[in-house]
Amino acid sequence: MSDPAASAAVQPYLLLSAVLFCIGLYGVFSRLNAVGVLMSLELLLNACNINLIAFSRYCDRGVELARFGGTALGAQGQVLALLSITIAAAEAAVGLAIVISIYRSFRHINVDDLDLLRW
Amino acid sequence: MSAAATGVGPAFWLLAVGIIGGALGVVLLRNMVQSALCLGLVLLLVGGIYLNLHADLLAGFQVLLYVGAVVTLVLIAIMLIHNLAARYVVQTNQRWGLGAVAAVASGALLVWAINDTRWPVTLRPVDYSEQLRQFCLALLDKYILPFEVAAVVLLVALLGAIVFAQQTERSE
Amino acid sequence: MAVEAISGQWVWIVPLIPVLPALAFFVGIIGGGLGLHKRVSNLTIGAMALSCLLAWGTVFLPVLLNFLGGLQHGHPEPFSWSHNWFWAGAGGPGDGLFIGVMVDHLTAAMLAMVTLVVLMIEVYAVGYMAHEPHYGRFHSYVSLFAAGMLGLVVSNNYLTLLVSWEIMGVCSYLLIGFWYHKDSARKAAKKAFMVTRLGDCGMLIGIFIAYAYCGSFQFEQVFLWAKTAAPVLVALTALGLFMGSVGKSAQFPLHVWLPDAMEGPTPVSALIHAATMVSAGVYLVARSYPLFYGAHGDLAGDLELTALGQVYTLEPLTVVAWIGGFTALFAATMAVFAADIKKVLAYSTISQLGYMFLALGVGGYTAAVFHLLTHAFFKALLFLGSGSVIHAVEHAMHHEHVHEDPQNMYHMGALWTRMPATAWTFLLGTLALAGVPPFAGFFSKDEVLLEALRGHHANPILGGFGLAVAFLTAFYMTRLLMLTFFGRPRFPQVWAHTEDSPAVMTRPLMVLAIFAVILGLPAAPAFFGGENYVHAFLNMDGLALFGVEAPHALRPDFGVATIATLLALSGIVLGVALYGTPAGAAARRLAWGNALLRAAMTAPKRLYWMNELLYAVFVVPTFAVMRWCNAVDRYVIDLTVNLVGWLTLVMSNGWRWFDQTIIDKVGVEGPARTAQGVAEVGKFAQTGKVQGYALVAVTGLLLLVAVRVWLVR
Amino acid sequence: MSGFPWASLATETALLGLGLLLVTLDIVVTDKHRKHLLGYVALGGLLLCLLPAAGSCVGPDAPEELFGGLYRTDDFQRYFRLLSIVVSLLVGLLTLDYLEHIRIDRGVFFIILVFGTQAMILLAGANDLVLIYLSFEFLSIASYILVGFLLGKDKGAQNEVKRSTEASLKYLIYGAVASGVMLYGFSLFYGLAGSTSLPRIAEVYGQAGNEMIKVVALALVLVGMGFKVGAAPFHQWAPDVYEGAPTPIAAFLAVGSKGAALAVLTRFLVIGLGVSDFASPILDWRVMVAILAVLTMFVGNLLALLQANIKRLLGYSSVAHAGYLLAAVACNFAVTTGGAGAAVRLDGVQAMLIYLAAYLFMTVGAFAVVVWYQRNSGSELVEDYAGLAQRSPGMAVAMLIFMLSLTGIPPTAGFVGKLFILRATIAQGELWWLGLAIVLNSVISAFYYMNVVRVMFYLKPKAGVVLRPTFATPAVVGLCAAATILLLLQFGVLVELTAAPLGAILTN
Repeated sequence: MSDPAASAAVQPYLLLSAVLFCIGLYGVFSRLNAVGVLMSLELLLNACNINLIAFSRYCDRGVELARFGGTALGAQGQVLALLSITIAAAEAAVGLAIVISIYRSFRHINVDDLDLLRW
Repeated sequence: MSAAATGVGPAFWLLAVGIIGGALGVVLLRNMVQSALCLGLVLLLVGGIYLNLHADLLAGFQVLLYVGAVVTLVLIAIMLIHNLAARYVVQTNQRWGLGAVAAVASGALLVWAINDTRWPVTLRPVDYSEQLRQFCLALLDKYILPFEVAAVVLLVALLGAIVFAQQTERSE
Repeated sequence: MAVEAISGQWVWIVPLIPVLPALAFFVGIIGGGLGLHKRVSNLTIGAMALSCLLAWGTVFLPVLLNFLGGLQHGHPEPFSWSHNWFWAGAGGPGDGLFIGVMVDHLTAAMLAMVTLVVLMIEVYAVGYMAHEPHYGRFHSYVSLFAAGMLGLVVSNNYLTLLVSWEIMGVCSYLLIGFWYHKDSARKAAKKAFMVTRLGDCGMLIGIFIAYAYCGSFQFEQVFLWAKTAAPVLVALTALGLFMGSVGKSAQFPLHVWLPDAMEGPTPVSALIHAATMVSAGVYLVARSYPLFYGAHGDLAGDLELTALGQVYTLEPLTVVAWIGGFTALFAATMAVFAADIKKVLAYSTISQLGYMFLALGVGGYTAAVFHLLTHAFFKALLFLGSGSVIHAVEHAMHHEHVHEDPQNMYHMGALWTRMPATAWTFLLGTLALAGVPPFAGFFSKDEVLLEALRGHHANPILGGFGLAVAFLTAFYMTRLLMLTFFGRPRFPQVWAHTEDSPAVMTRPLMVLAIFAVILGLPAAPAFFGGENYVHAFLNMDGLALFGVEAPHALRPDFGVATIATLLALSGIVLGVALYGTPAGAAARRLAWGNALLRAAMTAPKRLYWMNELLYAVFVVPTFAVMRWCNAVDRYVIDLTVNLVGWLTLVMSNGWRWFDQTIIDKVGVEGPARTAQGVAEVGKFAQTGKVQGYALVAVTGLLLLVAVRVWLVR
Repeated sequence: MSGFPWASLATETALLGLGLLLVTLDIVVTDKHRKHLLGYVALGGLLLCLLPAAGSCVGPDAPEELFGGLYRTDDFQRYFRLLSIVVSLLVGLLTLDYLEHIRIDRGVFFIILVFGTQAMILLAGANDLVLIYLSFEFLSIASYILVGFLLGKDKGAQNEVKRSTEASLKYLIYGAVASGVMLYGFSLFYGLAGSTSLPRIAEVYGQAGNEMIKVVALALVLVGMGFKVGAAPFHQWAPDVYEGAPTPIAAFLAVGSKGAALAVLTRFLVIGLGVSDFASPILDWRVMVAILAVLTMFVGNLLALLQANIKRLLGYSSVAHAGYLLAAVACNFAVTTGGAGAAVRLDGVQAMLIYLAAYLFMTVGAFAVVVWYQRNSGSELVEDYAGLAQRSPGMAVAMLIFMLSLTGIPPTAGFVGKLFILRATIAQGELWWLGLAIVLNSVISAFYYMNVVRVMFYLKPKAGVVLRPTFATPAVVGLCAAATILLLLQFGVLVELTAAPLGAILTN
């Protein structure tokens, strides 16, 4: 079932996602303004989603459908990815609202300068 | 390894190059509007990857939800915040060097671990319509709970966004 | 199980004994907050009196009568009541956590002693603390303190024992620091809490080793387990428990908190030194004696250490004996040079506790418990008496606007006539502590010495320590007595205004004095071939229950008793000579004022000058020879006193340095400082910049993987 | 699956209904009545939800797998369901006295609190990566919003608003990174097992092969869950956010959010990765969790030593307690029983459950005292608690009880909790050094907890603080203090209550 050649089918996707993940992390670490950080976060989530979809295509073992019968192949990863997209949208909405709120109080959105709370 | 064995065609490589380039644009460009557009590009291309993996429905969601909603939100935020749009200023903090090292190190760890692994891959033909049908049935069957919960999460997020928006009038 | 349930229908009374004062605490602390200060003491004393009544009426006297009845029939039978309040746990009896009470002879005696002494202290405190703004709070805390000790005594398991133990720890913290406006009091409170907590670490480990391997906190279960368990485990458990005792009972090297604890009000000192806190440590070892004694070879083996190819055995009881013996001697020498009246008593307590551990360590279980009981009475008496003195002197000094330390003995003197009630009771307490027959301390101390010199595990060095301590104790107590109550008043106007304390303070002293006099008498018939009732009463019922061959208590013999008495008397004589006579004062001035060499040089010089003077004035040669002889005598005595004094001074200073530098700085403050230092570094990372945090998190992730994969395989 | 499992999900459904009712009320009710009405409705509703939740905790019940194994209502989940609702009730009560500090939209506050409770309960029952991720994010989003709810009434309090908003953004960014990293780990587990269901993952995890990626994936997941639990080095958000957040919400995060995260972490580790039969010792997750636990304890306690702000101090203290709880999670082991093969003993999990109950009351109680004092004096500094014992002995004694309990000194529930954790570490054997670390740390922690006591009891009060009578906060304080003592006296109940979840978590 898991011979090296077959394993290689999923490898390129994983490597792409690893690189994307690493770029996203860099963005999170280094972006000065909050919007930039939030955008980098989207890259992180997309890296995860690429993984999930790749695995759902190649590695899924399927789930039993109790009510309708049969086995749904690849559904698990896709559902997780779908939910992660939804969550990302929700998080972006809340996050940007907070960013705007920050802007109103601080007159800037430099994450690095938000250090009222420390030590 | 041949393209046939891996299932990766030239389309993938084009998409991959586009994604990585776009992602670098997101994190490196000094103009936030350009950065946001790069994000849109990346998200679109990731949708392409989904198509490549025969997850058509997801690709649709990706374009609708991400490119449609999220990127628009981001752009609105950029516009709302003065002096953020259309300016070329330094957009990195002082820790970017360390950040780069940590990011590259974790990327290296991931790449190494992934290459070290024999994934339990089953190569099987894809029946598009059957897969789509099953996916939808699964959503109604097993995944009905997460689906409902996701609705509540969006409601909460909506309420939260309103809370933060309201405060502004009070504090001015 | 050998535990017989006799009089089961009365057992519900036993938990009431600790619960009543605890309830009084809760009501009192709220009442104190509502401004009902003066009423609080009525409540707490009432609760304590009721506890005392219950302890005597329903526990001690029935047990005593039963015992005497058994004695007539030839075989005294140990018995105990055991009752489980509720069970907790998934499985059967072995898996559960039982909480209950147990009453055997040891418990009964302790209950009687603790309730009575605490009651006396509380009554006394009504007078002593009368002008205290936080009067109600004080009485509430004392009540909780007593509840802790009583809970500890009635516990039948290590869990509630530990709970009570820690209640006492907290109360000691609150009470030592009661006068929190003094910086020294706050520091002393913190020190007491932290140092005893250090000991508690060991105790926790000990209890948990027992619990982990035996599955129960019950004394019975743990002792049964100890019979069959691996010797190393038993020995480790015993040593862990002993570490707790070392902290609580202020034994070397954790003794440092006790002298500082004098910062609390005097009734608290009495409470800590006599009835509660420090006795708890001795009680713990006595209660757990099957564990310790088993480790002596009768039940199980010892802790074996292999080093350099040789096997050394470490017997917990030997550790107990040596730490006890050493502490006894070392604290006694410090008491000799203290100027603060309460400090003398504090060092004396450490020393006497060391005595008790010495007794326990050489197998003298009965002797130790006996000494614990008698010591509680006369030490409470002495502390309250000293409190009475300080109270009076302080008031007089305040009145006369003399701004001197009211606790310094060198500021007192000749108080005998000013405060006779205090002085008489104090004298009785002193005689008891000094071990003069027929006072209580004589009999218990005699048994300790007997065990150390002639017992089954007797050790000549430890016996020698014991004898030296007996001498020193008598000496420093006489010194205290002389400086405080005799001689000349140092501040005559203060002296003239010093008045004896009110009856509410002196009456408790009298009650305690009665016990200090008579408590030893039950042991007296043994000297004349009769029954030693103390032995018979206390003898190892704790051990016999668990099938341990009780170490046979020795019959007192006149040899040891005579030596001990002579030592005590010579201590008293030396004390009187040095501190009660003009010649003694001169000798002291010589010894203290001059260094050894100067003394050695000036003495002959003065001698020759005296000789010439004598020749010049008195031409009668015999008279001159007489004077000369006298001078030689003085010279020899001076030299000896000087030498001994100098040696002890050096030792005492050395120990003070050790205490203050090694133990305080390195042992107590060191970890705190190190922790502070590490924390400062950690603070550095908490920059408030969230991206930095994320960076730390991811770095942590990488390190975690690295450590897991390459280091911890 | 025939029909909707109403009986098993009564509490969850009721909470959802309550949330929706509140949303409706928020729209319908006029501003005039809104101020208190929604709070009372929310509290009443939570109280009602408590009934089925408590009822289901009595006695062991068969575990139920709902939605094709996605969601498990077993005794473990029922226990956490009860705890979550208790926490929310206490936090809601605290908020009543805190209302003037909260943004105008008080109704929304309670709506989000109720939904947050829902999220915690879902998290405790989630048995599938899909639901774990979803409810994790649900709880996170609700928390981000709650943290930003602080409102300064006058111009001087503008700083408070800034802090609250800053805390909210920091929490969001840190949380999003952590959950992104965790999702990456999830995706790797999914790839390895071909399934998102925890039992299916367990089948693959223990087997030989692919050790490297398994360790990496586990570490990635631990980042996310460690973030929510507050484990070092993923703890740094905690003190900042606790300080900035409205105080009742700090209590909510310190107890509710941490508890739910521990529930899911335990389930993920014990069911998803298994407790024994690892093909390679490197797969043994207990070592990794133990390392985190020790690090967490030391970091939390050492940094707490330096804190002058009591909310921050409690923040670090909650980090330290996360360490103790993680130590408990690590102490599970297999024992060979007679001929029947290996049986798994979950002493550590039981200790964690017991400790969590004790931790709940002592921490919420301490935060309640902070709320009460903050309302009266406006100060959060430890030094401003000077002389509290003289002005309000009741509160001071209550705080003393909480501090003793947090230190783990009898006669308090915290002591029993620590006792069980110590017992688990010793029984586990190999991880004895965890026990040593705990004992060491309780000595360190005594310094700063007792410092609070010292300030309250030994320092002279400052002038100018007028104590105003309130009802709700003292009620919470009293309730928590009573519970902290009673749990010690009656911890048999706790042991019984936590015995059932142990059986439940393993039976499939």
